[in-house]
Amino acid sequence: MNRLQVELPGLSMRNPIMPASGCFGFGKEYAKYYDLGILGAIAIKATTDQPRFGNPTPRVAETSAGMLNAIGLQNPGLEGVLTNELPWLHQYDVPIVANVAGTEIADYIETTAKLSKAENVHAIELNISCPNVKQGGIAFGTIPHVAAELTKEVKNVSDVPVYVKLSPNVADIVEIARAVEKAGADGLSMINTLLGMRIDLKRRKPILSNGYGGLSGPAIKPVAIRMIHQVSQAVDIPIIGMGGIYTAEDVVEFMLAGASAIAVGTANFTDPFVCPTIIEELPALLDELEVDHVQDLIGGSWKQCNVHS
Amino acid sequence: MNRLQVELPGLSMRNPIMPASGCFGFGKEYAKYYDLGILGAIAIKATTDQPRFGNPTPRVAETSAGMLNAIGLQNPGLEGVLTNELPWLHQYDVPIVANVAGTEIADYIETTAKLSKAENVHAIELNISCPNVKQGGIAFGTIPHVAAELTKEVKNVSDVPVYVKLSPNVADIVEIARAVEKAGADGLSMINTLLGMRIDLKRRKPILSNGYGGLSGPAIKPVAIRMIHQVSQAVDIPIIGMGGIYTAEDVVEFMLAGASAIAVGTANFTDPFVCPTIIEELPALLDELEVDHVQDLIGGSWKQCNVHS
Amino acid sequence: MIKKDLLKITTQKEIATNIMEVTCSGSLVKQMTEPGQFLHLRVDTSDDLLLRRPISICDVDLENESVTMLYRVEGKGTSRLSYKREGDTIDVLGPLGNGFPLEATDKGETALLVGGGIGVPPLYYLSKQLKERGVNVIHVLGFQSKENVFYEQEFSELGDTYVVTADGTYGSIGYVTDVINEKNLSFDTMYSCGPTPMLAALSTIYGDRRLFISLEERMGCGVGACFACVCHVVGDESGTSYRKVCTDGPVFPVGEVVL
Amino acid sequence: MIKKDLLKITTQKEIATNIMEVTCSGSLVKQMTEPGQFLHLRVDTSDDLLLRRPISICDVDLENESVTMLYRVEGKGTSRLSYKREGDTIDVLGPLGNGFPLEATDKGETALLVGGGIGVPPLYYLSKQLKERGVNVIHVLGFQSKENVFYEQEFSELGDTYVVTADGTYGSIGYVTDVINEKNLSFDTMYSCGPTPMLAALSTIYGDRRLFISLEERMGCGVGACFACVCHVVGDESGTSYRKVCTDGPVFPVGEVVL
Ligand SMILES: Cc1cc2nc3c(=O)[nH]c(=O)nc-3n(C[C@H](O)[C@H](O)[C@H](O)COP(=O)(O)OP(=O)(O)OC[C@H]3O[C@@H](n4cnc5c(N)ncnc54)[C@H](O)[C@@H]3O)c2cc1C
Ligand SMILES: Cc1cc2nc3c(=O)[nH]c(=O)nc-3n(C[C@H](O)[C@H](O)[C@H](O)COP(=O)(O)OP(=O)(O)OC[C@H]3O[C@@H](n4cnc5c(N)ncnc54)[C@H](O)[C@@H]3O)c2cc1C
Ligand SMILES: Cc1cc2nc3c(=O)[nH]c(=O)nc-3n(C[C@H](O)[C@H](O)[C@H](O)COP(=O)(O)O)c2cc1C
Ligand SMILES: Cc1cc2nc3c(=O)[nH]c(=O)nc-3n(C[C@H](O)[C@H](O)[C@H](O)COP(=O)(O)O)c2cc1C
Ligand code: FES
Ligand code: FES
Repeated sequence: MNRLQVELPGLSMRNPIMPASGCFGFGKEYAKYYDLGILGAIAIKATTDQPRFGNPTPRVAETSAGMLNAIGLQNPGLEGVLTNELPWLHQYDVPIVANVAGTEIADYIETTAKLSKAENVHAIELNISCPNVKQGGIAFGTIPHVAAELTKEVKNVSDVPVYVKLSPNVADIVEIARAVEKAGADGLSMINTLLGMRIDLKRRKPILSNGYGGLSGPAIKPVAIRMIHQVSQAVDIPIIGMGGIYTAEDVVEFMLAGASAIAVGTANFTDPFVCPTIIEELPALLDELEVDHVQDLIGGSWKQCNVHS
Repeated sequence: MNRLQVELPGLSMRNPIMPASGCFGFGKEYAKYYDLGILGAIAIKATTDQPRFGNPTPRVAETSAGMLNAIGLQNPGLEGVLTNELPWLHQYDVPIVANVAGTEIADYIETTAKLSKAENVHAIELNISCPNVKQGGIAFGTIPHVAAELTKEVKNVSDVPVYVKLSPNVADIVEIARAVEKAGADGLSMINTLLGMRIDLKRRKPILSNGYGGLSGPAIKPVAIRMIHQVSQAVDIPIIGMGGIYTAEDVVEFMLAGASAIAVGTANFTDPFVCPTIIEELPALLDELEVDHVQDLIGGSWKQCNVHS
Repeated sequence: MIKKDLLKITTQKEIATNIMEVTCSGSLVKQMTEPGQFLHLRVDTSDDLLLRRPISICDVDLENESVTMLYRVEGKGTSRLSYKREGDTIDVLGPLGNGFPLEATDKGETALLVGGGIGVPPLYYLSKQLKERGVNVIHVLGFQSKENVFYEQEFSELGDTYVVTADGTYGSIGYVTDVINEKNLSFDTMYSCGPTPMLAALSTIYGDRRLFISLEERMGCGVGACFACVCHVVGDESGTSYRKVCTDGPVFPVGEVVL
Repeated sequence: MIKKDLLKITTQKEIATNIMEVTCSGSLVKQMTEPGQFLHLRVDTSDDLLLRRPISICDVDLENESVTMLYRVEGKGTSRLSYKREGDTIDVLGPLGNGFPLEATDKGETALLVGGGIGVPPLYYLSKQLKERGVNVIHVLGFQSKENVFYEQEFSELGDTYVVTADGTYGSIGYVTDVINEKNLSFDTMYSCGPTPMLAALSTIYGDRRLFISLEERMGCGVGACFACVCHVVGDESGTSYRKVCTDGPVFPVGEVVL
C-alpha cells in the first residue's frame, strides 16, 4: 500500500503534494525540471472567462521570509486553457485542480461550467479573494453570505467537486468556512495571500506598480497553521493547506493542524525541485515520527486519539 | 532645530522612536544597556487592574522572520505599576505611553483613570486586541462599534490623549480606524500581532502552551505597511506605526506609509541596542534621501506634494 | 531535464567601487555556452532571501568548468553574496533565458557592443565568442563615474573600446549614444545591455537596424511560470499578448517588445 | 553598561555525535567569570533567526580572552552555527543570568556535580573554579548513549567522574540518581544541570540538602524584559509571584521555584 496516498473529493492523490495555483503556470515550465507525473495533483493558474494581461510590472517584491505579488490574474482565458493548456497536461496521469477567478458571479459560473467538463479537471478551486465589482470591489471572500452565494451558484454548474479557496484577510475565518460549507463546498483550500505592501524609499512609491500585493511564503506560515487548526475543527469537509510550505516537516505541520493535502506555492520559485524533494523526503520523516500512513497525521494536533498507531 | 523631533498629541518626542509595549518591560532591564533618556518615548508593558501571572510556558516560539508570543499580559497590576514602575521611570525625561488592557470595559476605565493621572504618563495606548469576556471572548478590536464604545468610555476618564492600538486580524482595518476616530481617539497605534500558531511535530502539540500566539517581527512588516498606508489616508489622527521594524530604513518606510512616529518591538530581543542604533543612523539616512526633517516623510508615499523640500 | 547545482567559489574580489567579480566552478558550467543567458542564484538558505537573483554570465572557461559573474552590491542579496569566500558554495539554477544571437552577425562583419553600468558583463562573453567567429568587435561602455569603470582592459584586448562616463571623470563625457555619434562608429549589428532609458534611446535611433537588446525585470521564478516579468508586444492590439523576460528574453530583437 | 560583542571563532569541531565544541575570542570574555552564566548568541544576521540562542559558558581562558561552548545541533540555529568556520564571527550578548554560587561550598568540602546531556557543559567551568578554591569535586554525567558521551577525560582530570548511559552502552546503565545511590556518593553541596525530569528527581530526593539547579526555558529577550521565561515560586499563594530564568536564574537553590 502507498503510505502517501490521500483521498479527497474528486482527488485521488498518490501523495498529498500539489503545486499551488499561480505558482506553477500550467505545468509546462516545471516539466523541464522533472516528471510532473510524480505529483499528487496540480493546481493550475487562475482562469478567467476572457484572456487577461494583468498588472503593469513590477509585479513582485521580496519581503522578509516572504514575497508580495500582484500579477493581476494574467491568463490566456477560458478558451485558451481549454484548447492549449489542459490537453497538454493530459499526458500526465495527475488530477488537475482548476482555479477559477472572476469579477462577478456570472464570470465564475461560465468558467466553472466549462472547465469542470474537461476530462482531466478533477476539482474546481474557487478563488474568492478577487474583488467583486458589483460590491464596490470588496473581495467575495470577506463577507460570509457573499462567499456562500458564490459557492452555491458555482456548485450548481460544476461537474466536479468544488474547493473554496479562503482569504486570510478576515477577522473570523471560521465564519466564512462554515458559510461556504453550508453552501455546498466539497472542500476548502487555505490560505490565499495576506494583503501587504512595500515602499521604495528613494522613489517614495510602492515597489509594486499595483501598490498592494499578496504576501506569501514562510512569513505567513504561522497564520496559515492557525487558521487551518481553527477551521478543520469547525467543518466536516477536507482542507488543502498552503502558505509557506518549503519542506517535508512543513507538510507534516500542516497536516497535524488539520489539512488533508497541501499545496506548495512560493517555494517553487526558490527551488524548482521543491515538490519532488518533499515527496522524496516524506517517507523517511514519517518513519522518524513513527507514522505508518500520511493520513494518520490529519488533525493530529487536536484529535483525541492521536497516539501512534 | 532637532530634525528628528516629532509632535503628536500628548507626546513631544525628541525622535520618532519608542520601544513597543510588551517588548521593553518597564524599562529597567534595557537601562542596563543604554541611557533610556535618548528615546523619543517609552511604551510600557500592558497594565491590567489586578496583577497577572499570565500563561504557562512555553510562551514564545520562533517562526520564519518572526516570533509568536503568548505571554498572557503578565504584569504587576495597576497598583504595582503606579507604585514601583512609573516612579522609577521618572528619572528619565521621556514621555511614557501607558498600555492598558482588560477583559471588560470597567477594567479599562479603572486602569486608565488612574494611570493617566501619573505625572510621566503622557498618553494611554488602548490595547483592544484583548478578548472581551462579555462577548464570548471575541476581541474588542474586531467589531467596530465595540471598539468605538470602549474608546469613548476610556476617553471620558483619561487625563491624557488616548491612542487606540488596532488589531490586524480584521477584514477592514479602515472601518475600525474610522469608528475609533469618531469615538474620540487622539491617535492610533498599529499594528498589534497577527494571530498565529506553530506545532511541534514530535509531540503533536502546539509549541506555545496557550496554543495560539501573536506573530510579530519582520514577517508582518508588509501587512503593517499596507494597513498604515490605508488608514493614514482615511483618518485625520496620527499613527504610531509598528510591526517588524529593525532598521532606520524600516522607520522611513513606515513614515512614508503614513506613520507619525514608530515603535520597535521584537527587534529589542534580537539586539538590545536596536533603538539607539536606529536613532544614531537616522540622520545619515535622511541626508542620503535628501530629507531635511523626519516629519517631511510622513505619508510621503501618498501625499500629493511629496517632492524634496 | 534542466538542473541546478552547487558551484564552488574559486575567487571573489572587488574590481571597482561596489563591483564584485566572482568566479566559481562546477559541472553545470558545461551548459553555459550562450552569451546573454543568466544564472539564477540562491545566495544562501536562510528564509529571508526567498527569491533567486538573476546575474548574467560574464565569462566562461568551459575546459575548467569555471564561470565568472560581475555584480554590483545593491541590496540584501548581493551584499550577502559579497561576503562569500573561496570554498563557499552558491546554489545556481541555469543557464536560463535566450541569449544574444551570434549567428546574426557574419564573419567579417562588425558588431557594436553597447553596455551601460551593470549591463556591461554579458557583453564580455558575447564579444569573445563573436571574435572567435571572425567578427570585428567594437565596444562602447558607459558608466556613472570613474570609480565605477571596470573591464576596460579586458574588452580592449578583444577590440576597440570606448569608455564614457556620465560625469566625465573618465573617458569621454556623456552617454553611449554621444560616443557612437561623435566617433561615427559604424556597424552591421548592435548588441546592447543596460538601463532601460539607454535601451530606449538606442531603439529610437537604431530601430531600423539589426539591434538586439537585453532587458531587466524583477523576477519571481525565473523559469516562465509566475508571470512576474512580462512585457507587452509591440503592435498587439488585443493588449493581452506578452513576452516573458526570463524565458523569451532577456534578449529581444529591437521592436519586439514595449520598453 | 552591558555590552555585546562580535567574538571570533578560533576553533570548532564535533566532539561527539552532533555535539560541537566551539572556541572563540574577544574582549567580552573578560567578563565571563561566573560559572553557570550563559551567552546569548545571534547566529547570523538573516531575519529568519530572529531570537538569540542561549548557550552556557563551558570554559574560559581569561588570559587569552577565549571562551569555549559546547552545544548540540538541534534545530535551525545550532545547525547554522555548526557551519561556521575559524575566522567567522558570532554576535554574543552576555554573560547573562545568575550562575552557580561558588561560595556555597567551603574549601575542603565535597561538591557533587550532576549533569545530564547538554546540561553537562556549564559544570566544567564550575568544577575548575571549585577545584581552584580547594573544593573536592566529584562528577556524575548522564547521557543517552555511548555516542553522546563527551568531556569524560576533561572532567576526570579534575576529580572522580562517573558516566552513566540510559541504554548502558557506556559506563553504568540507568540514570544519574542510580549512580549516586549505587556508589553511595556523599557530598556537602550538589550542583546540577540537565533535563527537567532529572532536576525534579534530584530535587525530590535531595530537597533538604544544599542543592543548586540550573533550569532551561524558551527565551525571548534573555535580559528580563519580555516575561517569556518565568516560573512560579514555591509556596506562593497569590499565584502571581514569579522568577525569570534569564535574569533570576538560570541557577536557583532547590525549593525556590516550581519545576
Ligand atoms: C536578466 C538579468 C541579468 C542581470 N545581470 C546582472 C549582472 O550581471 N550583474 C549585476 O550586478 N546585476 C545584474 N542584474 C540585476 C540584479 O539581478 C539585481 O541587481 C539583483 O537582483 C539585486 O539583488 P539585491 O538582493 O542586491 O537587491 P534587493 O533590492 O534586496 O533585491 C530585492 C528583490 O528585487 C530584485 N531586484 C532588485 N533590483 C533588480 C534589478 N535591477 N533587476 C532585477 N531584479 C532586481 C531582486 O532580484 C530581489 O528579488 C540582472 C538582472 C536581470 C533581470
Ligand atoms: C540557560 C540555558 C543554557 C543553555 N546551554 C546550552 C548549552 O550549553 N549547550 C546546548 O547545546 N544547549 C544549551 N541550551 C539549550 C539551547 O539554548 C537550545 O538547544 C537551542 O536554543 C536550540 O536552538 P536551535 O535553533 O538549534 O533549535 P530550534 O528548535 O530551531 O529553536 C527554536 C527556538 O526555540 C528555542 N529553544 C529550542 N530548544 C530550547 C531549549 N532546550 N532551551 C531553550 N530554548 C530552546 C531556541 O532558542 C529558539 O528560540 C541552553 C538553554 C538555556 C535556557
Ligand atoms: C506569484 C503568485 C501567483 C498566485 N496566483 C494565484 C492564483 O492565480 N490563484 C490563486 O488562488 N492563488 C494564487 N496565488 C496564491 C497561492 O496559490 C497560495 O495560496 C499562496 O501563495 C500561499 O502559499 P505559498 O506561501 O506556498 O506561496 C499566487 C501566489 C503567488 C506567489
Ligand atoms: C513578547 C511580546 C509582548 C507583547 N506585549 C504587548 C502588550 O502587552 N501590549 C500591547 O499592546 N502589545 C504587545 N505586544 C505587541 C507589540 O507591542 C507590537 O505591536 C508587535 O509586536 C509588532 O511589533 P514588532 O514586530 O516590532 O514586535 C507584544 C509583543 C511581543 C513580541
Ligand atoms: S520570472 Fe516568473 S515568469 Fe519570468
Ligand atoms: S527571556 Fe525575556 S524575560 Fe526572560
